[in-house]
Amino acid sequence: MTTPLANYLILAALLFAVGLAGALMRRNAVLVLIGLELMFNAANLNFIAFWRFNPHPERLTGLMFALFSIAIGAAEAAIGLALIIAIYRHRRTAQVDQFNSLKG
Amino acid sequence: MNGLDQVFVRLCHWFAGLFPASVQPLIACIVAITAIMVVFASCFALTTIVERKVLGRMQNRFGPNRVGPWGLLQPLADGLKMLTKEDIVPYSADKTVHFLAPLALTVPIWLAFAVLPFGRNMTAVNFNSGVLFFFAVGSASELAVFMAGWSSQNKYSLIGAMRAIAQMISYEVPLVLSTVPVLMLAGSLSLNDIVAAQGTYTIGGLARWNVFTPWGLAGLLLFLIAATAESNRSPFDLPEGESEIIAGFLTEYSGFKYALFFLGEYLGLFAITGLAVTLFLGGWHAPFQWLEWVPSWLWFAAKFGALIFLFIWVRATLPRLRLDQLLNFSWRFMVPLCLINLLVAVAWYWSGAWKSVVAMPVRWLLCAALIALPYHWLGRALRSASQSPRKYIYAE
Amino acid sequence: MESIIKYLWLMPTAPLLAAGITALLPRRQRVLSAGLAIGAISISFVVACIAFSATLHAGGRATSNFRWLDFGSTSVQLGWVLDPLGAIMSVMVALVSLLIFIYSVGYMAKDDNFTRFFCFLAFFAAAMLGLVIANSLLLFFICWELVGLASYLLIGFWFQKPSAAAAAKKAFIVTRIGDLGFLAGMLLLYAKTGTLLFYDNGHGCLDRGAAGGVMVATTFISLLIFCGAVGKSGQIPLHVWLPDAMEGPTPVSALIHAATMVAAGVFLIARVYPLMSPESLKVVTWIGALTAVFAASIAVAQDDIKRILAYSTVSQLGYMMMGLGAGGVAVGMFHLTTHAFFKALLFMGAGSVIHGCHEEQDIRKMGGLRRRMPVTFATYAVGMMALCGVPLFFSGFWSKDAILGATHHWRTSPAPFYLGLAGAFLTAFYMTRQVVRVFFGKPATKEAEHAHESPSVMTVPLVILAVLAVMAGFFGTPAWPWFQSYLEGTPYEFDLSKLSEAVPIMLLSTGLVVAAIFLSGWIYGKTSAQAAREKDPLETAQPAIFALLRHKFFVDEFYDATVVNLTIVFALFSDWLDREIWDGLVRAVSRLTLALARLNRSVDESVINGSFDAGTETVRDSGKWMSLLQNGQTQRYLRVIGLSFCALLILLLWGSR
Amino acid sequence: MLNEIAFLLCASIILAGAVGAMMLRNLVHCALCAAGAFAGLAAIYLQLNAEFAGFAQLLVYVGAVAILIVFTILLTRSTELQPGAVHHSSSWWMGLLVGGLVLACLVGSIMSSPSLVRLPSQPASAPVKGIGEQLMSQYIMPLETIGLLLTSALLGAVVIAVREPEKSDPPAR
Repeated sequence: MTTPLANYLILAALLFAVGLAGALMRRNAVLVLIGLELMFNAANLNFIAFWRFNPHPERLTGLMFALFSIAIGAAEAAIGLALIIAIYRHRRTAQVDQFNSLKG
Repeated sequence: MNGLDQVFVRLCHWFAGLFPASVQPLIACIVAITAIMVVFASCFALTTIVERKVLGRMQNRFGPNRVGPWGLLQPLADGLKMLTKEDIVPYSADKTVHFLAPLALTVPIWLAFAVLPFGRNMTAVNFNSGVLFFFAVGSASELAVFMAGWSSQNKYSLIGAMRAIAQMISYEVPLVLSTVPVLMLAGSLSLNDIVAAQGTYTIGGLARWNVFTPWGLAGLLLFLIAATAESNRSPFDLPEGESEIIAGFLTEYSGFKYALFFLGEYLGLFAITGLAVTLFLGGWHAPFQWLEWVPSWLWFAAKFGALIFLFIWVRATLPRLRLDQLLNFSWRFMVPLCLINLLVAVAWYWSGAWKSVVAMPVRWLLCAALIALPYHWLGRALRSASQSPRKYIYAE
Repeated sequence: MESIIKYLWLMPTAPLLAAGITALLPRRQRVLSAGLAIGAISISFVVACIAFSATLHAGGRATSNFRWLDFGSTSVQLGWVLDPLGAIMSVMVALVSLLIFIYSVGYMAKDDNFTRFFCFLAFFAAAMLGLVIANSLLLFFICWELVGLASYLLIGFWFQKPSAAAAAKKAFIVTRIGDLGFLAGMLLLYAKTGTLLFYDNGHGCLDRGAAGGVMVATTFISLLIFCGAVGKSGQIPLHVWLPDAMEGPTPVSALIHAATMVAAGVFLIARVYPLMSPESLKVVTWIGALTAVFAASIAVAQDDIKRILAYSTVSQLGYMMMGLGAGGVAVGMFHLTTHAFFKALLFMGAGSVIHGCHEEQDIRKMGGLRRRMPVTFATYAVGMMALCGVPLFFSGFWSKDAILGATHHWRTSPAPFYLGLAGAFLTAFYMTRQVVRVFFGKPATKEAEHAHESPSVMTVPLVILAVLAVMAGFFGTPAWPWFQSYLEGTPYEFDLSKLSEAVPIMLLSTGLVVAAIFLSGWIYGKTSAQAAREKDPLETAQPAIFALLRHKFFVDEFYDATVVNLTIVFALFSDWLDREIWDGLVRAVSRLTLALARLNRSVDESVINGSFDAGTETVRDSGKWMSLLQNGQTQRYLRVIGLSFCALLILLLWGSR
Repeated sequence: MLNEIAFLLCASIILAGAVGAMMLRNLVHCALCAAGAFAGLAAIYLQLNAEFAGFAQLLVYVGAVAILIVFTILLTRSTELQPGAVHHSSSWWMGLLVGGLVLACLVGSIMSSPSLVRLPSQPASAPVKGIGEQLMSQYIMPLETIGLLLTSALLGAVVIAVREPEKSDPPAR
């Protein structure tokens, strides 16, 4: 027996929601970033699932999207974490609710 | 010839044939896993004693010679001692992570053996992106090292873990880069295909191993250096530099967990040696056509043993590096040289179309010069960089 | 022909490789870097010679194109072409580059950044050779920009000097203005024809133009492309960068800003000649003619040895443009080739002089170098006579004469012909002035007295170039028009009677040149024994007036005093006018303004300020309210995004039902 | 059957890892849980026959991103637990609400679409050669762009995170 597409999508939706909720609930910037990465991965899972369940799997579009998005995820993590470190150096904190110098 | 060559494969098939057809693939897998685990675990035991003996000889002493004939039962005694020792977990340690770390180190390394071809038709799993798999599971060990170092809640452990991770990340880049020419010229990520690509012979009866080309030779050397660093062996063993940080991330481990780390380190060395044999030394192929009657797994074992001996030899010869020298060596020397090696491989590939009597020597000279000159210059630059006084910019 | 075209890419690649390797070398690898560059350019030269001989035998044109980039269904093709135009240009570029590379070994011997210099030189040679063999306007443009970059790097080679850095920046920016036009023209051309290849088995943009079929050579496009040539070749009004570019090392001036890169503009027009409509050719001719005279007249009033040569280059480039516009490809290209040899010779001679006089560039502080630097003097004199167009034995004579002949037959206007004659006169004048000042008379300073001949690594290229400067002219005489027929692919024959047709113009120009030489020699021969501080015989009290009045220089210096007096009177009158009339006027205006301003302020304070205050308060209040949304908390933003996402999803799924 | 069990196993690992990563108090534990979730995702990719993507996921997320996260946690000293420190933001209930709402919307839309409940029509696989060829032909521009992006991200990360030197050295000549 094989698993239907909807199961993968629901798994991805759950992962996305957990990531989103975490990103909204936690104060630490690193955790917010982890939440974002989880959401990213949920999207990747969708891409790959759609590729696998496509009637034309020899068209690798979904897979390619996932590969590129993994690369972008890596770049995003590197930049995001570098930013967190830089902010920490200046403000001695990594709590997002204290990053508010852009306040109007 | 074929009978002896395929004896293990046939044995496996015969054993699986005893079971109903539906579970046969599963049984074959289990047999392969068991075989790998048994062979390499005993290999681990053998290597410890061989290493101590060889080191002893090289340092003008005897090495272990009390337990059993010529001290051959020493590993058994060591193992017994390890298993019966008290397992101490520090009071302030993070218990769960402390427990999981040795497992997280050992399990991925066992996985890495799955894709290595040990002989003709002797690959446990033939992924068509086998090399990627190897590096993917290999990279998981960094996290395990961190877990070990952090969970011990001991500053020496943490420093050792950080050193180890910095070193592993730095040397993973040249390690992967030095394999890229092989993948490029074989046109495949599958280790079986790579072995097959080295399986033909030139007119002189010499095999077309990658190591017999300028880029392959350079690649092998780069790979071995990076592999030494990747498996934390001397002269790159400063994550465990006992004169500075006790035993690095192993400080708070004892008993069976320590044995697991020890096993993991040696298994990592074995796996990476097996990969070097596969990528550069023609895998299980014979060096000459007239030597093909020797069983393929024996060839693999011979090359494997030779490389392990090389590692031991290096360990006995070279002193330990300083951390900044280590990182400089990777980023300023190995990485550029690997990239240049990539170009050399391209030049080799394109010059393959030359049809002339002198084509071969000219190719060789050209490619060798292309790699040797940057080696000279980068080496000189590195020397002048390493002679400057150390700047403590990484130490907080 | 077909076999050599496959290896044509070696020509730019060899120097490029040398440049790349040199860039990685440490600074002290001087011998290796120079050896690499010279070896690479030698390879290029050999390939160029082979290609040239192939075109001699076979003639015609061979191309090699390949696809570079695919955008959707269209693809951009690049390629290279071998035809007489490119072959002659590549031989010239490679030869001059080779000689100048060798020369630079001597000239730059004491420079700390010797390695960098050769890296840049080789890079330049690669880009220039790429430009010459390009068979696509796009590749042409890429190489065009690369030579621009090389020029920038080399002008600013001594970037410690603020003037050099500024000159590099100026050159880069000014040529960019022209390049903008070039780029626009290129895009328009692509939009119109769908290809940027020059020749592509009848599908290239020049093929069609030659066939006279689909191609619509609009004046607008060709003028836009000409903009690029104006910038690169220093034509009016974009000539300002070229004299400043002399801040670079002298070999650079010789190679880039005299022989090769600045000629690229002329080469561009020659390359896309089928695209040029008659109207745009008229523009080319006029701009060329004006530039020729304009720059030549400026050159008369200069004292810096390299600056004189720079203005001379601008002027000669004007001649080439004029020749292209009025006479066609062969005329312009002939002058380009001969000019490359003798102008490179002159610059290198100037470099040798500067080197010998311990980095002195002012011609007034030289003098009497004839005995101290005999080789330099002899070769410089050859170059000078070639540039002036001394008859029969010097190449400049034949090529300039071809241009004058072409303008004489030009139907649109006789003016370019006379402008060209005037330019020829001025050229002879200022060159004689320079030679007399530098080499004759007595040394004006101690440096000039202790001048020494340059090493043979510098003089040998000079001698070779001097021979070429003489020889190159004989390939294109009216009696034996080998050069012209080679470029145009038509048969030719040795026919002395054709020579006689050109004799009247030759006589005319010869007369002018000889007159100018004697005039100049007479003026400067008398005074050059004096000290360096003495003013130029032609110079009046103020250099500004000197420049203003430069067109009257062939009037005798007896008139100078009266002119000065007249000027002083005029200046006094202007002063009075300024003080009494204009000043009063200005004061009156200012009072009026003041009164108006007072009125204005009262209106401002009551009406405008009031309404503004009200307006800003409204804005601030609404801003305060809006800023509640933007509190800088990332998580709140994310929350809003999540809620909006839900709203959107619900709308999409169930809203439409 | 086997497949279903594998899926459920992987899914529970992923979700447990994700929830752990978002809920635990100790940040290093969070990072390790996230690494577990990433590894589980790699397993799911393998199950979906996307070998290459699975290994890439393992290499990039477990091998690199997790290490980066861990380093950042240590560098920002986020592990030093202050007694009584608040770990969740003041409006955490709103976050939970939004997350739940998004989940409801997503699951609702998946459930309401009958075409999504389908099985793979045929065994699919993505040969590495095919991926490579497509990367080099059809996806060449994205590939180049990604290369550029990664290079600039590398440089950017170094520039942002590097400590400003106390005294600027004289520029090298």
